[in-house]
Amino acid sequence: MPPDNFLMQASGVNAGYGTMRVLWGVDLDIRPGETVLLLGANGAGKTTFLKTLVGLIEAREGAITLAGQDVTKMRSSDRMKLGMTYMSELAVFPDLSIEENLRVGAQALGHANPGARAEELYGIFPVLRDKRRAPASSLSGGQRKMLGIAKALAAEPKLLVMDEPSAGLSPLFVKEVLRVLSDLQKRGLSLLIAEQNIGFLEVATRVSVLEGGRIRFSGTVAEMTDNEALRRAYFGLK
Amino acid sequence: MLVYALVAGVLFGLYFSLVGIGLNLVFGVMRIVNLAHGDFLMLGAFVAFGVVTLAGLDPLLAVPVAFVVFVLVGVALYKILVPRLQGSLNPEMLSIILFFGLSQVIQAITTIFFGTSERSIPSSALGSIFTTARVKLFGGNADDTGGPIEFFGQSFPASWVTAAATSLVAIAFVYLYLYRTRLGTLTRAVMSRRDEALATGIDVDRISAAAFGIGLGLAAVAGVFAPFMFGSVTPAFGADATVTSFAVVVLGSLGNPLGTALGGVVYGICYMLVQTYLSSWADLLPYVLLIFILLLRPSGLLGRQVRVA
Amino acid sequence: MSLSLTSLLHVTGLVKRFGGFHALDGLSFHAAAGEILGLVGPNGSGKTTSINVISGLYAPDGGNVTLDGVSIGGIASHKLVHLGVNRTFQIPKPFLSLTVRENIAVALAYGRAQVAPPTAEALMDEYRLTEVADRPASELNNAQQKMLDLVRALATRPRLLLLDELAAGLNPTELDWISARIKALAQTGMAIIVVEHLMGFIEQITDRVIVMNAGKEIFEGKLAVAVKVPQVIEVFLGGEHAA
Amino acid sequence: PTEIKIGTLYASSGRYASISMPVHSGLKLWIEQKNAEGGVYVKAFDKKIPIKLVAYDDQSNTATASSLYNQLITQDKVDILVADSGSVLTAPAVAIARDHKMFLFNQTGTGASFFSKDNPYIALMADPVSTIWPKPIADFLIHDGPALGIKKVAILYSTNEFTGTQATAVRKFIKDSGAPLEIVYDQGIPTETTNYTVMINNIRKTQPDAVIHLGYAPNDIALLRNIGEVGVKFKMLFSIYAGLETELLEKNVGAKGLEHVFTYVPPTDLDYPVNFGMTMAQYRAAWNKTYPDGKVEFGFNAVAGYTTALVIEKSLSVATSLDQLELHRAVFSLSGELKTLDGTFGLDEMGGQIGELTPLGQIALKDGHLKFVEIYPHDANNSKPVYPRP
Amino acid sequence: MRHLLLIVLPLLVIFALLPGVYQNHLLLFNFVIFLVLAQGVNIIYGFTGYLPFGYVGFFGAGAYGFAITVMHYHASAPMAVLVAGAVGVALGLFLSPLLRLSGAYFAIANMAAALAVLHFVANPALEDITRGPYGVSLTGTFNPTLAYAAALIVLALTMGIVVFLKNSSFGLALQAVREDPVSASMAGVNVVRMRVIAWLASALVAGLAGGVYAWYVSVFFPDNVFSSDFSIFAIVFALFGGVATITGPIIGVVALYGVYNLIGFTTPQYFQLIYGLLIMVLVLFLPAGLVSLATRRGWRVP
Ligand SMILES: Nc1ncnc2c1ncn2[C@@H]1O[C@H](COP(=O)(O)OP(=O)(O)OP(=O)(O)O)[C@@H](O)[C@H]1O
Ligand SMILES: Nc1ncnc2c1ncn2[C@@H]1O[C@H](COP(=O)(O)OP(=O)(O)OP(=O)(O)O)[C@@H](O)[C@H]1O
Ligand SMILES: [Mg+2]
Ligand SMILES: [Mg+2]
Repeated sequence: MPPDNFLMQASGVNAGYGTMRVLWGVDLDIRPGETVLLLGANGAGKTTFLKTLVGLIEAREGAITLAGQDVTKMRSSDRMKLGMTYMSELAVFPDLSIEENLRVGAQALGHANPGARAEELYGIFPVLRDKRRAPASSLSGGQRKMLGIAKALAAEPKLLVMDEPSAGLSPLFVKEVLRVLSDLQKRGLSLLIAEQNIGFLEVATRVSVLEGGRIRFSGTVAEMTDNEALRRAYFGLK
Repeated sequence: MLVYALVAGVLFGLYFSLVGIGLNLVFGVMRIVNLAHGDFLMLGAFVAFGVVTLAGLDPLLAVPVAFVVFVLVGVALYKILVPRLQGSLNPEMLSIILFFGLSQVIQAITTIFFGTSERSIPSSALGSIFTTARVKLFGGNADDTGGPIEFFGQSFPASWVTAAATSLVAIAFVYLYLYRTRLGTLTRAVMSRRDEALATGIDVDRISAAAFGIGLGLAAVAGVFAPFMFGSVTPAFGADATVTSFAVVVLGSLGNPLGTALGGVVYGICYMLVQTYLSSWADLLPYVLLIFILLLRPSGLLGRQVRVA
Repeated sequence: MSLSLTSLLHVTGLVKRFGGFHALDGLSFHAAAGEILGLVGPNGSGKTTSINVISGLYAPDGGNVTLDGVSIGGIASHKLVHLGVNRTFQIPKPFLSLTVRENIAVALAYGRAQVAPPTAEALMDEYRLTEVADRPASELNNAQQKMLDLVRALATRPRLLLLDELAAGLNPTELDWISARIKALAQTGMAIIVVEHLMGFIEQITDRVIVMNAGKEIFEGKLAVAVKVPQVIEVFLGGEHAA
Repeated sequence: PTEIKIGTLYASSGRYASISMPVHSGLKLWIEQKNAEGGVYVKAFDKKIPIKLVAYDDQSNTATASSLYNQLITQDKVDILVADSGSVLTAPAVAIARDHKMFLFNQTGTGASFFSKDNPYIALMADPVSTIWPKPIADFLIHDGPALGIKKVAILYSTNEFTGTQATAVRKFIKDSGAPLEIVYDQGIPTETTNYTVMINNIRKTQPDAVIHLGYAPNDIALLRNIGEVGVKFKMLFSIYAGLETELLEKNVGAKGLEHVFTYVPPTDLDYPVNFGMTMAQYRAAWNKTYPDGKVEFGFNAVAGYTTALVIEKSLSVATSLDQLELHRAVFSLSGELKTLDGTFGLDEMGGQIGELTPLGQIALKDGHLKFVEIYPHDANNSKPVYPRP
Repeated sequence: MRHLLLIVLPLLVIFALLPGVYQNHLLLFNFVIFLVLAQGVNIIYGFTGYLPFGYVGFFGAGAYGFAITVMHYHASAPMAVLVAGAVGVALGLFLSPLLRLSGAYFAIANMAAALAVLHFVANPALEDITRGPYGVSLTGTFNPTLAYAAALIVLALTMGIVVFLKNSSFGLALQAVREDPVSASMAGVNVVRMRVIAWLASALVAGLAGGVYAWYVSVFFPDNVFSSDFSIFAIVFALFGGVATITGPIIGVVALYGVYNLIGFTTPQYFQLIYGLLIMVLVLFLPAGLVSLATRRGWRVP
């Protein structure tokens, strides 16, 4: 398979904090249009992996390519210019208004028309429209999450990397988010999502499981549900 | 007396806004405690001396020169100093020490080259390009420059008016920059949360370097007027200017250029009122006032409350 | 409304405004000792705000909060802690530069627990923090910080414990584990209010739920009943939800 | 000994640098000159001995100054201790010098609190003590004022020890004289003030016939500039530094701004007959040769530093030993005898300087050059004041 | 206890013995004063996060407290030093509303407060009480040896406070308040009271230091004892060494003030330039302070 067929490929990634090593040779790839769900217990290193991928943490070993380019040594802002956005756990700029958050999300990667983009996003998350002038710090936890998702979408990425998008969202909104994501999927968006909410299996094309900083499993949703042990551990099906 | 003090306070205060506006970018936006701010002001004044004594030109021409030069200086300094700062646990606090050192260095170098005595520029020099232009275009007397300007039947130094006008332009410039340009919005994002800005894909270093550069550039612009506003300038001038700038910026609330404008005017008016009615306490009351306002509005005049949990 | 004799906390007609916006708009409910009460509702319905008011971070703009029949509205947080009220935060707020052990030590020293609290070792052991005991809290991941937040609260031996989305971000195995812990706490006679969006989790541990919308309660009772109430489905669960 | 050690401090930076550097430069000039001649004559050893200057930079920081003074005394073991200029930086030396029984050559620290009857270890070299300095101004107003039509006087001063004391003195002289003078305005303002526009307006409202401003050089610069800028003309305006640091003020205010301003006539202009050291003209020439870059202005402070040096030189030539009390005796023996380019050196019993009363003068502008016209006390070469200012 | 024995005692013994071998006692005295001030900054900034840009306000107030007691009440010097401490505390109490401010707002308001106190004390209207701008002269109480001893006692007290903070749950609670006041209150900590106590403790030591300083120098002007250099130096030393530790500020003072004096004595011509450059270089290459040299290796610094 020619390498440029991979939208993103990470191989043998090692990373950590200070003297502590968290990731031990992680391999993962995402092809265009794919949605990869990254599962793993707390502390398995999901967040660390995502951050390494987008360039917020330096990979100590291994290589990361994006759209055929080696980005291992590239700064995060340059990586993202290649068409990737990241929804972090913090997700918002607390001192900026909702609208400004969305504009920043769009402008960071040079979107041509941030104003119009914000309008489109309000269509998806009407709650945000009501509070467009309020500072993001005044939002409730779930509202922040919505803003975070909207902000990450604002730049119209080709690959969207999300860290626990559903945590703190009410069931209604989880459904709404899933609907939005599958819509975007149809339009060719690739996704890498670290999640605990198995509802996201609905949109996933592949699943990877991290355990203690190593990939324990990687395969299709069906392959995963066939695996008794994994199912028990990660889906909570009794 | 009241009217005079009020108008003088507004003019003088607007100048203080100019003094503070650059600091607002560096401190309010970037969270760098630039203890050398006043020293950049002082250097701006020396740029003006240079323009006048070496080139014999109107010090107003020093405004663009000082701005451009110090934007570049700022960007270079940023590249040298700040990335290392950010490697520390608490960059904001460490910047205090770093910029204290820088302030010492600037003062020392200026003293070595220019000596310690007071320097200034004749008031008539400021705005002489306009006079020259007027004489060229409409004829008239070239001598009648630098005279006072009348407001409400009272006369004020022409340099104050020029400085206040420049200040308004600078404030508008910063406001438009922060709120109407792409770079500005991103700057505010960086100031709101640096790590999230990185996660959003913003080129944090470039944005910050620009803000830092503009901050120093504006400090230097304010410095161009310092010889007119303070009579004279020495290399030691910076320390007091830094103190006042911090007061003005904090009074108006961090990060907000309109706040700095307001902070400057409030400071200026109070200063002039006290000078008029309680002159020997003139240096005490602005500080008391600053404390009072902050206690009433703990995040500055235009600051806003934050959610705690 | 039904005043059960054993109920510890009473909230009546609580109002909290931010500017012109009513985050709480006449909220009323009660919670009894040993009970686990679920507090659910759409995002922004005022759950965190009500916890903030009950735990003394905000003074109410109207209405009443009583603990054991004594009004506690507007009392400073640390005093409420001494009266036996504690909470966790939706976005955990540990003392970042202190170690985990030191984090707990502060609460043990200042919580003035009426009943002797468990030791720091026991708490860390129970909530899986022993491994990171001597690391600064800034090095913990989100879930660990949440556990530390919980341990901080437990070190003061509260009678009323308010949990704000403690389980968000846990995987199913971990959910089972934490729900067992919460149930055990309730067994000791602690009144626990759980704010959560995971219906399965709520179903598993609560006796009763309050469903909030726009600062008011719109339902009180069993979750199994709530999921059939049209209004609840419309604002909160959406579509064809089954608990 | 192979050398005489003179220890002193200067402030190359900070608030007091601009008054400290000219004084220090004056002292240094003298040392270079003497060493070129093989040293100064020291009576105690009856020979010429070269001078070694030990000078530290206190950076206008008083804690630093205090340990540096101590360093000079305890580690460098200087023979002669010279204070930094100005009262604030002299203050830390007073108690230390006394404690170590070192005689303090106080150059320009006029603080009244430095001098007491029981402290023989200090004497003021150059500036007259502030309590008597402004006598000529007051006398002029009292004696000549009424005839000129001066009835209302405004006093504006900076609230520091130096100018505050002078203001008190002027006020007292006027009140005690019973002359028909009314003080219509009397305000102290902080020394840091550099903006006088509002004060000028307020003073103008009181319609004074004479305005006495007592402040430091930066205060004078700001005031005089502001007066020009708002286009106010006071009938009579007095300022200290128009005379004391004329070069500096001319650079900053312009000749036009100084025209008709009343001031102390500086020694630089008086050409006092000297019985020791260079004359003013010689000193000025030497200064311009040594400091050609013009970074430090020639003026009153430059003279003060050199005056200190002359007192030291003369004292060494009469003192029978380098014992500090003997130095005290030697310095006091010069009182009334020594005549330098700064006028007669005279000490009161506590060590305060009372030698020469600086006359009151007025600045005139002739062909673009500033000239001093002596006004008071009345002498042979006196001229009439230009009053009111045209 | 261990800390008292291993750090505080040796420090005091060294400074008690040094005057015997080194004659520039004022330099040693200044070291002690800066040790006290840097540790005072440590108490309030290191443990509560409030940066006292106007710390000299307490120092100057203490100095004037000393002077006024001596001038007007003819009290003995040790008595007057106690009054100086009390004046520091009183001013601290008066300024305690400032603790409602946070971050830069507090720092600037504190600085403004110090300037306000300076201009108040120096006002000619108060000449009868403070001698206004004319300065005080207290030759009657002058006694360098005793003043130095008093400074050592103040240092001992200050170090005692820091050691207590470092080893007690009180100190831990203060740090908790610094990290997150909201969580701290949910740990049962009375945030306001804790802050005020720390604030007053640091005001006390600065007031005492001011009193002792006034005793030693005995002739001074408002500008001498209210010089902002005291605040800036104390903060720079404390931060440079590393706050919230016992040893950090000590190392900071000994290293930076030591180098400062060394440059001052040896190369006065380029004093300011060299010192400024040195500070910049140190910060750039040791961005986490001197103690980071140890903590980076995983050592715990007391
Ligand atoms: N800033 C940090 N400094 C040091 N260690 C850290 C830091 N952040 C995380 N860790 C540690 O790295 C390990 C992996 O954390 P990570 O956040 O990647 O886990 P995760 O899989 O995302 O967990 P969660 O499901 O809780 O989000 C954990 O043991 C955590 O304690
Ligand atoms: N300090 C504040 N200032 C302004 N508005 C606020 C503030 N705190 C809360 N709000 C608003 O009050 C409403 C309720 O917020 P709250 O945090 O209580 O919601 P919540 O029910 O906890 O939601 P979530 O499930 O998303 O956490 C929200 O609309 C929020 O924007
Ligand atoms: Mg994570
Ligand atoms: Mg919430």
